Amino acid sequence: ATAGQVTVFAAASLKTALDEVTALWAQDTGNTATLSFVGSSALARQIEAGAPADLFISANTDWMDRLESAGLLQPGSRADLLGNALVLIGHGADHAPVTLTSQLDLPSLLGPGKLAMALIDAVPAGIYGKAALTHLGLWNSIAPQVAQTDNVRAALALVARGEAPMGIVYATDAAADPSVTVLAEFPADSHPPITYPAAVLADSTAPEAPALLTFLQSPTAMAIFLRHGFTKPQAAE
Amino acid sequence: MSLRVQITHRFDSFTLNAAFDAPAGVTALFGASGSGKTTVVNAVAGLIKPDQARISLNDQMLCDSATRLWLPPHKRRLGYVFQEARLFPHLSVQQNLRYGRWFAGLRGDSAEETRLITLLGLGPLLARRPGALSGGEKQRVAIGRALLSAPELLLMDEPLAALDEARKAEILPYLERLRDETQIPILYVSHAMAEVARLATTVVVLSDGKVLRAGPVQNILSDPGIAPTIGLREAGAVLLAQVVTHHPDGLSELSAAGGRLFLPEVTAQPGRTLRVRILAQDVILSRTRPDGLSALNILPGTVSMIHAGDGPGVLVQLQTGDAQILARITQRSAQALELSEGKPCYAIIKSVSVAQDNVGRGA
Amino acid sequence: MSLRVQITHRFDSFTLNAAFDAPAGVTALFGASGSGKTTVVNAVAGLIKPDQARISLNDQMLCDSATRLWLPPHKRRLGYVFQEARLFPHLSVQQNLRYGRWFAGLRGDSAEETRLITLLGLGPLLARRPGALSGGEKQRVAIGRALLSAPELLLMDEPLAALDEARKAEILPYLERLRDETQIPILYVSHAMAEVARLATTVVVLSDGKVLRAGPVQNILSDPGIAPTIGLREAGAVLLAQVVTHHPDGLSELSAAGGRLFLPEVTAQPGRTLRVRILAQDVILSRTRPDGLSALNILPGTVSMIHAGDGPGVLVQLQTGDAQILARITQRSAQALELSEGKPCYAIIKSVSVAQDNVGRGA
Amino acid sequence: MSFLSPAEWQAVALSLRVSLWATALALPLAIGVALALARGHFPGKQLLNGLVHLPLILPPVVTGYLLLLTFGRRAPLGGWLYDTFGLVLAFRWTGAALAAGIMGFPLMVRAIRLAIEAVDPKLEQAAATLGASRAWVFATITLPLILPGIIAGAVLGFAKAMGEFGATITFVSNIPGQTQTLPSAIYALLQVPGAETSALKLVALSVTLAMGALLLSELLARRAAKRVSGA
Amino acid sequence: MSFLSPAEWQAVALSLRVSLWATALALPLAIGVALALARGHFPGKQLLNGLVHLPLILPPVVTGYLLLLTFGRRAPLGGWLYDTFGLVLAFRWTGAALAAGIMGFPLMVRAIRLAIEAVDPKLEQAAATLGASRAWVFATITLPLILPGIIAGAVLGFAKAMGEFGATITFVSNIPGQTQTLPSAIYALLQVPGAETSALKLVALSVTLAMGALLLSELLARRAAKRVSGA
Ligand SMILES: Nc1ncnc2c1ncn2[C@@H]1O[C@H](COP(=O)(O)OP(=O)(O)OP(=O)(O)O)[C@@H](O)[C@H]1O
Ligand SMILES: Nc1ncnc2c1ncn2[C@@H]1O[C@H](COP(=O)(O)OP(=O)(O)OP(=O)(O)O)[C@@H](O)[C@H]1O
Ligand SMILES: [Mg+2]
Ligand SMILES: [Mg+2]
Repeated sequence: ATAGQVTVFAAASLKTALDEVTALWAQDTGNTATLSFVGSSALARQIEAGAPADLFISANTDWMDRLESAGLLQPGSRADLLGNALVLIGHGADHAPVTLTSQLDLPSLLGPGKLAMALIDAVPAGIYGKAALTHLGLWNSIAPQVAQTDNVRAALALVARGEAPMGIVYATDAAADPSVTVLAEFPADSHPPITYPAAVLADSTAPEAPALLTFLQSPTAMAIFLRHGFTKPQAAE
Repeated sequence: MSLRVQITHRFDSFTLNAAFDAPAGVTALFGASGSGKTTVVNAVAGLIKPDQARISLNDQMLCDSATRLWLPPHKRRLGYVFQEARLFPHLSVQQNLRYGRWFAGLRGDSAEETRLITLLGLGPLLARRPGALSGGEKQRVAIGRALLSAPELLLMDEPLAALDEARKAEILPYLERLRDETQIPILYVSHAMAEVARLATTVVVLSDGKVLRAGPVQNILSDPGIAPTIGLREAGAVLLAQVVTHHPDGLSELSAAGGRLFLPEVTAQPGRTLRVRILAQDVILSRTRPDGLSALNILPGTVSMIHAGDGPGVLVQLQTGDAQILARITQRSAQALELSEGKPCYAIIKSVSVAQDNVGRGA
Repeated sequence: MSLRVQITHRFDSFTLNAAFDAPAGVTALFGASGSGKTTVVNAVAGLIKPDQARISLNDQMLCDSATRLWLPPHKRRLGYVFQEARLFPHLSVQQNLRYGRWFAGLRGDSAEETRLITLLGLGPLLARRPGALSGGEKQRVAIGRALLSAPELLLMDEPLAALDEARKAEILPYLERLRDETQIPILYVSHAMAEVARLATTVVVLSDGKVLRAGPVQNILSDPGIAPTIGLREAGAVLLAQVVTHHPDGLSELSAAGGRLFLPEVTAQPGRTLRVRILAQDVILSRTRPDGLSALNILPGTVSMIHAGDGPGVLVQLQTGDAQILARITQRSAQALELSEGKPCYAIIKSVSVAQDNVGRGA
Repeated sequence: MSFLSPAEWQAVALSLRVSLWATALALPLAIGVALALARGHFPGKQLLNGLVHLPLILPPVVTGYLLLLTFGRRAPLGGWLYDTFGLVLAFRWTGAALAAGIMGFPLMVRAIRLAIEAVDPKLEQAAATLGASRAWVFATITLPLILPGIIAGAVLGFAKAMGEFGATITFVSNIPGQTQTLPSAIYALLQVPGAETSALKLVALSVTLAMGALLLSELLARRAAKRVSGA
Repeated sequence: MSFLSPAEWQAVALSLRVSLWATALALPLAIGVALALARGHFPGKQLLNGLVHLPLILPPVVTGYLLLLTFGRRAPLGGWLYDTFGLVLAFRWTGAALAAGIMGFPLMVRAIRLAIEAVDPKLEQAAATLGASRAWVFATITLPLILPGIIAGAVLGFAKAMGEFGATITFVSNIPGQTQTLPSAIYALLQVPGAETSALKLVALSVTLAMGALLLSELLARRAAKRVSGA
């Protein structure tokens, strides 16, 4: 990396917020951040293959764990950057909020329609969603009606287009789309904490990388993240 | 039944402007390479849309620019033997042969099919695909395919060019029979004067896209003006002659318009009419009845036309009776003989060949 | 210089088994459609690998199964005029013509190129692509392309089949000159006896993949055994005859092996040797010297061979001097004349045609 | 077989079904479009040409999204199809087949068009002079002659359908047993750490299936080519 | 122009560069492979055929992953390339070109092969009798005659390269100015809510570029076809 340049590999879902934050950092410091947005799994594999990245922000902990155990992170640099909430959304504006309990008759709310989710075994939002529904005892009754997509944005699109009457997405996604309504937020304890871990990579050659990571955790940055619907990381401190 | 043709069509560097009538029988299209024969045939077939044309077959318009009428090829009920065989490579020889039959509403085996297959010697080839056939084999399949489609108009573009004499000698009588027994007009392109002399009822001579001459075969072939187009070596008149008798010395005596002809014995019965062909180069002219020579084939007549070409030769047309004979002599001889139109003259004929063994129905 | 050929090759339903020598000059391959002519030529060109073969050109082996030698076509220095033109569609006529020259190491314009282009009438076509050329135009380009590649062996598969007589009459003298002035062997496939009689020095007759006869043109064409292959109408001997004098009545007198011949005036000077062709059907036989007839063309001889075919005719070979003449007469006449081998006999010749205007170098 | 889980077997079966249907249904249309592009003269020809290539040019996700906008149940065309034919595409294997067919369409059209352009119109003319109407000429002459091109197009289309994933999952999502094709299953496995081996197993399976189809097509093509070249 | 951000301009430029290089480099190889498949007789021919089709059959993510495993800097081949030629593919635009080239390769090979199989060997024979060696026959006869097929292959390859995304992003990531092509940029935009308009803008741009290439190719192909058909 050239002097003053930091290459950040970040989960695709962070794009808008991270673009804004790093622009601010660049303004303040005169350095530049180059951001590569891809799915977490691909990014992690690329880092394993020797990608010239300085900072990695993952959408889940699994891939970060894998890199950590492979010794690809700078020891001590890993931090949980952000958190997110999981919400149940419905198509259109006129929806009464629902309460998420084990008594909820989700199938009859759905009718013949589908519940749009990200891939329940592969994509974090899907994994969390399944965990939450299972925790609430709703999973078995709803499982046959789940339509899984390769990423959470596609699930959002299905609900936004009305193809699926309901879906489970991150609060950040729901906030940005006016054609969906949040019906309920899943209780934080219904699923493993949603965290976006970040770390400086062992191969990093950019001296500014730790500084950027620190800036990302600064109140200024966090304000922006919060505006985009992210939360503070749950397990922080 | 007849085909009436009037076409104007322009290619980049070639303009066709031709009109002629082709009555029932064989109309030979004759002309140098590139003179527009295939273009005419293609226009009649509907494979090119001429700039301007009026083509009718038996009062049915095939194409009329004036009324913007243009019958697509598949409605014209043609049999077209292309200059190149154009066989369907994915079909067997038999399937190729039957392709047109099927659209003509004829199915299955028929006596005609068997007869043609034998005539064309295609029996052993029926199961093969055309790809690896020899040149002549391809052409024979193409002939069979066109003939078997029960056409109302036959277009044949040098159909026998790739065939050996023996095979030609077998196919020509078939075409003669077709000409004489059916009423379908046949447009026949050929460079072989022997074929034309034998088959044609009408001849259309094309030169550079224009009709140089058109008319009955006897009139055209004896016209000195077209001899250069035909090729001097092949120029010569066709006469109708009736067998009178066969002499014991092996000669046959025939009576033609202008007098008696003696030929090496022919097989026809006395009384029959034959087409005989007298090549211009086999005719010698004399102002006086030659005495020193035998009187074998000497026809008296009057000079009706003299045509001097570029070379040292002169073509002289002689009117004998109601027929014409063509003679090719040297300029020097023509001057020595003081030939001019209207002068009486004797034609000494060295050779006569029978252009057609079987009876012609008149024509 | 000569080409020696010995080939055995099997297709599914056809077996070629041929051996012959083609000395310098024109070797005509003659035979019915499907008899294997093109297959022979393709084997010589190296376009098929025969099952077993031994082909040499001037002591250079082109192909020898025994030593597994097989020279690829591009090393054989051929000029091949294909039965179908096979022009390169993406190249202009001019580029087609020059294609072989380039590989022969010749570049740019040459007098020969200009001469050939004029001879073949290709001038106006040079810039065009072959796609829309007429049949004859294509064939002329193909001839030019092969001739311009400076070949050491010319293969011509029916090169003139699609051409009109006038054009043929222009090209044939060129081929004669090529034959007489260069030493390159020419394998020439043709169905036209007139061409063969005029051009060939050697004739190879193929029948069903086998060599029926092979030898000098005079011997082969006067052989009654091959007349059915040639076609009866075209069967006839070729004689060498020397011009003696031109008579004032327009006849030329020639001296042939067996006697005098009188022809309509020919243009050659006295003393020159011409090839004359006497069609079998133009010859009448008589046991006695005919008196009633003029003595115009009567050659004395002895019957050397009699060949009865399927039809009503008989072919009789007559030895006159050291040459042979062929006559086609009816069975009835043959019986009436009590012809048999060794019997003296007179040939009354109705017609002689000059097969070659220009001097032959002996052959 | 314990080699594959029932869900995986379902994915295999579904992939084959989707690919076969996609190929079978797209092929006639591809032939028609190829014919129009190769032979036709009509306004908007270049537009059609562009349209056909669109799925190739667009990222599959975009194609999938556009499909959703067009054929979704709420979309005008999708609604009409449902109202008129009772045909549901969204979340059904039929939709997966549609997506796969559309993604392979440009490949099919190109191959077939190339073959059509190589047909000698002189043969078609010959057939016309023998009484064959344009439709018959096409059926008896053109079609057999372009068979190698059709086979090539079908192979490309089938292979593409077997591998298609982006447009499919965006359009019909991933419902095991209904729309979960092999590529979706592979994708899912690649998203989680440590599932590479399972993914590889499915990849191997997918490759085997496609290779089988490929070999078959080569055989067919060789036979078709032999027919045309003679002997 | 303010219509696009600098990063977007970079993506456009990069996409064009990647696609052109991918097409240009893959084309000769595709011609060679097509020739071998159409004309050659050698053991392993069907294997080569299968290998060529692989990128079509595999989900692009898998292809990208395999590329990463093969050409990554830590991978044997990637390391060797770097040590020997100083050539780095992973995470460079060169790698994007490689990925795009490989993804388009089967399409190129098929089109060209189809064209080769349509060439009349009799013309090549005629050239040989005129003294042209096999290489010259190929250069002067075969190549010009298959030009329409080559153009078709190039168009497919280029269009595919312009749209390729799955393998590229998996192999070389999505680094603006270095490996972010138009489709990757579109992908990134589609991952966040509310960026549809920006994505649409890029899609339109991508379509426009590809259509331009398509129109150009049609012109070229028509000229090439005209040359062959005569007149
Ligand atoms: N590749 C092949 N496979 C099978 N049979 C073939 C093949 N090539 C030629 N033949 C057959 O071999 C025979 C001889 O063919 P060839 O082309 O040599 O004949 P030819 O003497 O040139 O005839 P023509 O005068 O009609 O051109 C024909 O019956 C032909 O069908
Ligand atoms: N599509 C075309 N474009 C341009 N010129 C053409 C086209 N078709 C034919 N010609 C030209 O028109 C002339 C007449 O062609 P046509 O095929 O009718 O000749 P032809 O009399 O049949 O000659 P041949 O005896 O050589 O077959 C030729 O000079 C030919 O080159
Ligand atoms: Mg013609
Ligand atoms: Mg032949």
